[in-house]
Amino acid sequence: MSFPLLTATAALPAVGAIATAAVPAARRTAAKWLALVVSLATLVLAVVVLVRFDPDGARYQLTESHPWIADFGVRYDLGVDGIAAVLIALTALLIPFIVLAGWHDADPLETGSKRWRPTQGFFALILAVEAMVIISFESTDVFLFYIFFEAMLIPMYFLIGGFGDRAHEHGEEAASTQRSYAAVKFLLYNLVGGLIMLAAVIGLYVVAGNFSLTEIAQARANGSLHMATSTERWLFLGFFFAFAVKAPLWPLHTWLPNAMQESTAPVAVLITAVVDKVGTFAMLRYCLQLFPEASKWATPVILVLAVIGIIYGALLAVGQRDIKRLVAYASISHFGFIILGIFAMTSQGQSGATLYMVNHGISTAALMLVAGFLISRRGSRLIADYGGVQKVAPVLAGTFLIGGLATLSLPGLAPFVSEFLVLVGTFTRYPAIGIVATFGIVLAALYTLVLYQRTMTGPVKPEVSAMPDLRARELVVVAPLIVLLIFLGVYPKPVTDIVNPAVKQTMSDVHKTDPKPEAEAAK
Amino acid sequence: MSAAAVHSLWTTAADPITKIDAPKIEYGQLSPTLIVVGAAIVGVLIEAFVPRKSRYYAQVFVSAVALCAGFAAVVALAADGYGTTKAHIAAMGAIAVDGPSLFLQGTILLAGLVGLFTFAERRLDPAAHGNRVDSFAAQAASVPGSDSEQAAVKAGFTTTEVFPLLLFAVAGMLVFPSANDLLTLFVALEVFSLPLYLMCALARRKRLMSQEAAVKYFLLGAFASAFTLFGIALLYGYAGSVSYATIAQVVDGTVTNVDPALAGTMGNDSLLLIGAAMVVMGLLFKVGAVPFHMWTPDVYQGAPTPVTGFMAAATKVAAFGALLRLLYVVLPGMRWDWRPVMWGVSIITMLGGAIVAITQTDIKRLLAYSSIAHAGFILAGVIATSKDGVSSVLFYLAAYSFVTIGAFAVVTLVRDAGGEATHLSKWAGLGRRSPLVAAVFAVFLLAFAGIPLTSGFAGKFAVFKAAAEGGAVPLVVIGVISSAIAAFFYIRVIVLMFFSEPRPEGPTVAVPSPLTMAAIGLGVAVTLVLGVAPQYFLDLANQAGVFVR
Amino acid sequence: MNAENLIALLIAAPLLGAAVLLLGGRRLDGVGHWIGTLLSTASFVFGVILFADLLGRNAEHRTLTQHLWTWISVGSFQADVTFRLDQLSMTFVLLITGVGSLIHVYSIGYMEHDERRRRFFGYLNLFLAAMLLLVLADNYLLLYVGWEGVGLASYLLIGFWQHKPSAATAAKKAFLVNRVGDMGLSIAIMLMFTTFGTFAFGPVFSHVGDASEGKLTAIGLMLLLAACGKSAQVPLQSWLGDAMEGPTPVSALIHAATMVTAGVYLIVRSGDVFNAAPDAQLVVTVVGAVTLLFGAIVGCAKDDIKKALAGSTMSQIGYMVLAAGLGPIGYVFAIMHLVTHGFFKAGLFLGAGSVMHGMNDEVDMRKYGGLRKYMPVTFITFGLGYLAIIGFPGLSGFFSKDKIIEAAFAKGGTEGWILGACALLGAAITAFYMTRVMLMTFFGEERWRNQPTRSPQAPSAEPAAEHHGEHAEPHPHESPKVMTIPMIVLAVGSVFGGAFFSIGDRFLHWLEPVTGHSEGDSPLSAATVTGATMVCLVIGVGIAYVQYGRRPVPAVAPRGSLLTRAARRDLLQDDFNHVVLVRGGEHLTRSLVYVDHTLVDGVVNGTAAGFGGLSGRLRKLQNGYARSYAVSMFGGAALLVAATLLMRAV
Amino acid sequence: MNPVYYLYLAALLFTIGATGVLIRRNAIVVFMCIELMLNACNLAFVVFSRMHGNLDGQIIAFFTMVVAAAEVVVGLAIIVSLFRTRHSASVDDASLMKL
Repeated sequence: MSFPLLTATAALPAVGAIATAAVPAARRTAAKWLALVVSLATLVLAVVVLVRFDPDGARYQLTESHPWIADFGVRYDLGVDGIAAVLIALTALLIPFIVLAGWHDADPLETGSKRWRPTQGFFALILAVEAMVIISFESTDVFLFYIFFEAMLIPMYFLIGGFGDRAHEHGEEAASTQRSYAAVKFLLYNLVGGLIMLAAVIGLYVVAGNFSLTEIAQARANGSLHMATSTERWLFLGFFFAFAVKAPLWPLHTWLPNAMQESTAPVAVLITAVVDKVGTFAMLRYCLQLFPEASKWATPVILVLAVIGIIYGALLAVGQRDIKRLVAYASISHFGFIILGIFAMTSQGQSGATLYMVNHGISTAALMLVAGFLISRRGSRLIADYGGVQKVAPVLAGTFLIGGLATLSLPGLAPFVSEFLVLVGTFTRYPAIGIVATFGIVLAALYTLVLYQRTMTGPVKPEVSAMPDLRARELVVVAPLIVLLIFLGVYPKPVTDIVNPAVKQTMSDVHKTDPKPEAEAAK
Repeated sequence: MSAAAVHSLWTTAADPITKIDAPKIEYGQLSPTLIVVGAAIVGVLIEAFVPRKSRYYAQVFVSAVALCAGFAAVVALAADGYGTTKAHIAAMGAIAVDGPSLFLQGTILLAGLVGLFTFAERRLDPAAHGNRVDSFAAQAASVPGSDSEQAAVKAGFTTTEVFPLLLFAVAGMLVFPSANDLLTLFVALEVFSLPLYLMCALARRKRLMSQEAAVKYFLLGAFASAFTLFGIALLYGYAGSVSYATIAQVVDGTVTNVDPALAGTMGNDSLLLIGAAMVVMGLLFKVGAVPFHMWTPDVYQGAPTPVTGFMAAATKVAAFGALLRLLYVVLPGMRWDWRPVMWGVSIITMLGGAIVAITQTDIKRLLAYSSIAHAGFILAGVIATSKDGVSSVLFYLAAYSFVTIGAFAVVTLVRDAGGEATHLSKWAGLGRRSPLVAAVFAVFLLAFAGIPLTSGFAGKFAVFKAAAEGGAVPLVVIGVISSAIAAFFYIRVIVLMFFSEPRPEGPTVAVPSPLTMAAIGLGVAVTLVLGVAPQYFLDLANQAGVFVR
Repeated sequence: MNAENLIALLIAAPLLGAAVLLLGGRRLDGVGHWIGTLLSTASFVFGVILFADLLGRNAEHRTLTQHLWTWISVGSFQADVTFRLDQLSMTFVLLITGVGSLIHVYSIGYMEHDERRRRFFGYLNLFLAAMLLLVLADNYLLLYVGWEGVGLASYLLIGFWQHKPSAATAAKKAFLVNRVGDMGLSIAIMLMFTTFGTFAFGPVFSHVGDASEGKLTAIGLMLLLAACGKSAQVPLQSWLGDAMEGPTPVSALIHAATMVTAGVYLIVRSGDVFNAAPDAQLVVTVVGAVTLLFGAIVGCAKDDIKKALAGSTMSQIGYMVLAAGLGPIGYVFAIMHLVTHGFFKAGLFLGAGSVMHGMNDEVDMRKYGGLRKYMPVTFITFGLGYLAIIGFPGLSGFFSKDKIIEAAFAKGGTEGWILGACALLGAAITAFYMTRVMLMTFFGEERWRNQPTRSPQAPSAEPAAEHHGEHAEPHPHESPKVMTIPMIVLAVGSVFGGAFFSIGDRFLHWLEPVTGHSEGDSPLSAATVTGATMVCLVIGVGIAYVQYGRRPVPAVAPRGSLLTRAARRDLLQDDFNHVVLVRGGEHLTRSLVYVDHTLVDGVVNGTAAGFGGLSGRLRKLQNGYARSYAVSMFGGAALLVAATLLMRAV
Repeated sequence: MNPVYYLYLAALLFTIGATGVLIRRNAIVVFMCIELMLNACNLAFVVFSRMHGNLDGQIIAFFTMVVAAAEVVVGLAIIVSLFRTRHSASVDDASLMKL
């Protein structure tokens, strides 16, 4: 058999995580470099996957299949379609930046704090998360997916609770309590989602007798596997709930602001740009493929929730006093768009949604990481503590602005393409919802520019007057992201070409076709 | 009863001795039990004749050998096919040698062995007057805080009797799940209960609580067994026999040669129903199912932690084994009567255990409630009444027992001036102080919580899967919800250990001897192996999933 | 080489400039402004070359397209990066690059003392690139990119002096209001996609026939919304006044000559759609008419010279929109007025800038007066621009505006009369407020004497401020050549442009192939209209002279009539926005934050707390008494038995 | 005479024993009540044995007595040690552990 590329892609960071954790305490820097190297190597593998993937080829490629727990009908089945390949690439792409951005986040406090912050652990956990995320993108076995979907909560939980943001207005003690609150909330919220999904997973087994995504999907397609309507709906709800929590979809979002606010910027990026994508990805792959009818049945409600999420998230972002919370709510709004695109059931919507996952990952990373640099300089997350930064640190301000413009999806930057595709895709089938969602772009401008104005413009606050501009390391983190934003903004074809066939497949799974334009229909 | 019949009784008794044919006992097939019992008796003799200094070593050696030999015997029997093809009823119908009993006996023996390691640990408590001491009272008879106790401690007495007691308990547990008539069941129950009552009272520290635990456990246990016995009586009255096979036949109505008396009682279902309910109640008591669970937290807390660990693991295994056999072999005929009842019990057990655990402040009590919740999960598997149900329960029990012993073993390590520091507040920041121990304990907690890649998840999944296939989907949903609730307090402990500031006067983590290390290490290993690659053990459980009738 | 391939260079040049200047860093500070100017001029040169090329062809072959690459392609959704250069876009290219280059030159002088001049030129180049993309795009989505690009540039330039909160706020406001318009544009594009399956100019216009009128009207109205946002038409006009916070060259280029006219371009470009949707057209004309009056009235009341001019801009664009709304009758004249307006309004703004330059950045006209002696060049160029805008016979404004008024009447029917009347009235008011500006600035006594002039909103970093001491009495002086020359050029344009275009209907014939043209049947003869216009003009100037020429202008604004006060506050339209949108929005968000915390999150935490409480109550059962445990066991046993029996019973 | 009456008696004894467990404080008495319950069971066994005409029940009764004896040994040991530490045999005093 050929070289197990997918396994390697997932295993490399896993091994790297163990290795990093094993680095002796004294050799802190070595651990950092090791983590960085591993993440870069993973990126290389991911790129290889992307290259080896043939858009016109079979639906799932680079497949691997081994028996695992025969008793549960569980196999170790891997394989990527276009969507998965792209998202794996995204994950592998972001991790090096996250590592680099978090370079000093886990350093021990030189002051006499009793806090125990093992650098090794920090980077090992990041790599562990990467490994789990990647394998959950790769797996084509529902159970295998579920296992890592759940397991990735644990390292995330320690990342949030163990390495919180050092900037806190109420001092160390309050910080640690709030942090553990956020971590617990994150874990329990997602665990509840996951456990409810577990019930559905078991139910699926009872109905289908195995966990192979491909087999079940086929059987569903050719009708050999019949599900009672009610059964299908219940199972769908079980799956969807978990994904909706992870994504997160309004009103299941409240864990996200806490988590992002309390964790360090790189971890926040890890949450929203990488881990949460698993949720939306899973909606697209599992909900639609396994339960097409139920998905269609639930579509109206989901669309409404998504639109509420878009507007609601944006409005709350406007009302935030904390930079990271603001970004969190902005993300909630964006996830609304993604889910909207997925369930619009049009090729534009779904391709747009996939593209959106990628772009949102990059843009949020850019914005959040720069915000992190800003926060680390001033030691406060409160917007009110800043002002006039533009004057003292123009480069920082500039990158921040670009990140912001990407967030408000300015044409010419990557997010615009995806957002517009989603809107069009929605509009062609649900005009009213499409129009309401369009209000999101105005609100996005509002919260972004308000944030920029309050922090960067105006008279220079004395506290920020001595603020240094971006350092080399930080520039290395931000610049590539910005370049990528612009590139994908003017030339998204590489991504769309890979994604489109997969989306076409999904569309056929749900037996949907794009609505015809009126003019043609008229003829 | 006619005079003739009475006369016949006399005459049979008056027959010449030669006419009695000796009972046929398959010693080989009973060897696991016999080995352990024998060893236990040897232990008693050691107490009597071996000088005090070397008793400890002799006892530990004998017990270890016995348990290992017993396990070897079990493996041999299984390899010989007694678990599957050659499964049959031994000892004149008293003992069933079949898959489930062998699997459970193996589990119990291993649990006993690991438990033995923790019993034999002598490095945790600071040496008293130069004598290394274990976690058992110097002299159980001496009043706590009295001069005689001081004297006993000074003299370096240790209660080495625990080892024979442990063996007796194990022996009883070995018989319990394989008992094939109600009398054997009852005797086995008492045989393993009485040593446990005693061992509960033998704590070195906190002796008042220890004694209280013993009293509660004893009184309630005896109370429960009285119910069991009455139930047995009623079943006997119903079927005219205490042998599972016969009762099953009577229940199914497939009994041959019905004499008039039997015909009379057979008609009377209330005898059957009440009797069955009472016997089951006795078993549920041992399992620790709501509402028969209330002894659990107190006893778990008061008993010496090694005993708690052993008890929590092995008792559950044995009791569930017996319950399975009773329900699957004796009472399948009245499935439609007991299943709904068991549903109810399972539900309130899962929810009750999980909910009450949320607000616990003592780690041992917390684990006690968690064990109650787990009993509920296992019951869900029992209810499935299918081969999968059996094997899933077997697997769950195996997975669970190792996690439990391991967890309690870790609890023994965290100590302060007053012995083990079991109050949760003292565990704050443990992860900062000694990351390894905290990490290990976290693994156990995650396994309890049923996080994927731990044995807990595999077990839970197996059980719920069986239940769902058995049509108990609502049960699965409730189980899922209660595991979500349960997750909350496991997480709480993890938060406490890793994310909260350590107390300045916090406890220290004692460095144990290889014994405890082995116990913990084994626990972790099994937890992860069963979590990542459970297939082999699932197969094992599958093969063992058939009862002999 | 082939002319098509030049098109991309039009955009590439300024884009390159922007990239170099913004990424170049401080080391380019010395030469930045030259690079910027050079590249914009280069673009202008390319434009001229292409123009010559077009002239070389005959009318119907004057449409060049250049396909670069496929931008987005998902299913039937196809967006290409394709440029389309025809007469219409050519006109704009020349206007944009031409005026743009002049203003670059001007800015060299104007921004001389700003340490961030390099950045300023970078932004200007960015703007040029975006604006060119806007007018050269071959499909609406690409146009949208340029559309928002100019919005971004204008955001950056309005807020160029970011340390001034007022500037930052104004910039934000401009972007937001524009976003509202953009919403219209994107919805319009979606509508086109659902209707025609495409949004490229060619296919859409050729399939207009297949679509229902309702759809077309919807599209039209959405496009109009977009136009309102960009071109500061009622009801989205509020940002333009504040936009004057930006440096004056910006006001001249973006907020007078080019960007704000993009809306007109959009409407004219989409002429085919509007032609098929009369209702939409009617709305367009109404918006235009309302805005031209609105702007004019506002312009009358402002004492801030730039704000006054801003009002005038608004009103002039109102004319254009009105014309564009008239359909084929008006398209050409809309564009023609757009071009001439580009000249004279840019000239006026530069003049105003020059005045401020000489007056310590004083913007309050009441603190001007009698400046003609001190800055003759400015006076003359400004004067010519003034004559042009009020439509003094022979100057460019005269031709373009007159045509629009005629066309308005030519619409026919009652609305024809009403629109025409509005246009005439507008002409009169224009004459009034422009005369007012003129008189207050260059005539009358020198009100700036012996009083320190620091207008509150004058920024500390306005270039002039650094070398004039603070709070010094200003000593007006003429601006350097680098500033005056562009003014002169523009003045020339505003004098002769109109005549050049109109004589022999050059402009008409040039544009007709793209926009189409039809002579409406006007109820009045051209001469009558012209006469009427002249009368209005005289009246307007007369009143202004009586008010501001004859009697001295008070240095502090009198309370004024109710209308005046309203007009000073943009006819309360801003206050409305503030109360309804800003305040309302704040309340909404604040309450939502509360809801999110108490309700949505409250449910979650509440559940947790609920279980906690339940647990606390349940554990009370565990009271430590063995006997009560026994009770529960006994009860349990009883239940068990009862249940079992019950199961059998049922 | 109908053996069923003896069953009723057995049940009655059992219930009395159980009630005693529930209401008496003194550990010894509680324990005696349990013994009473066991003996009730014995009675039941014997009665059933007679009804069915086989000896199993009677033999079980002997087993039960042995078990009961063993229980007495263990139980008294525990109770006595409790009494010696607390100088009271009241079950309710032994309630250190609760909640």
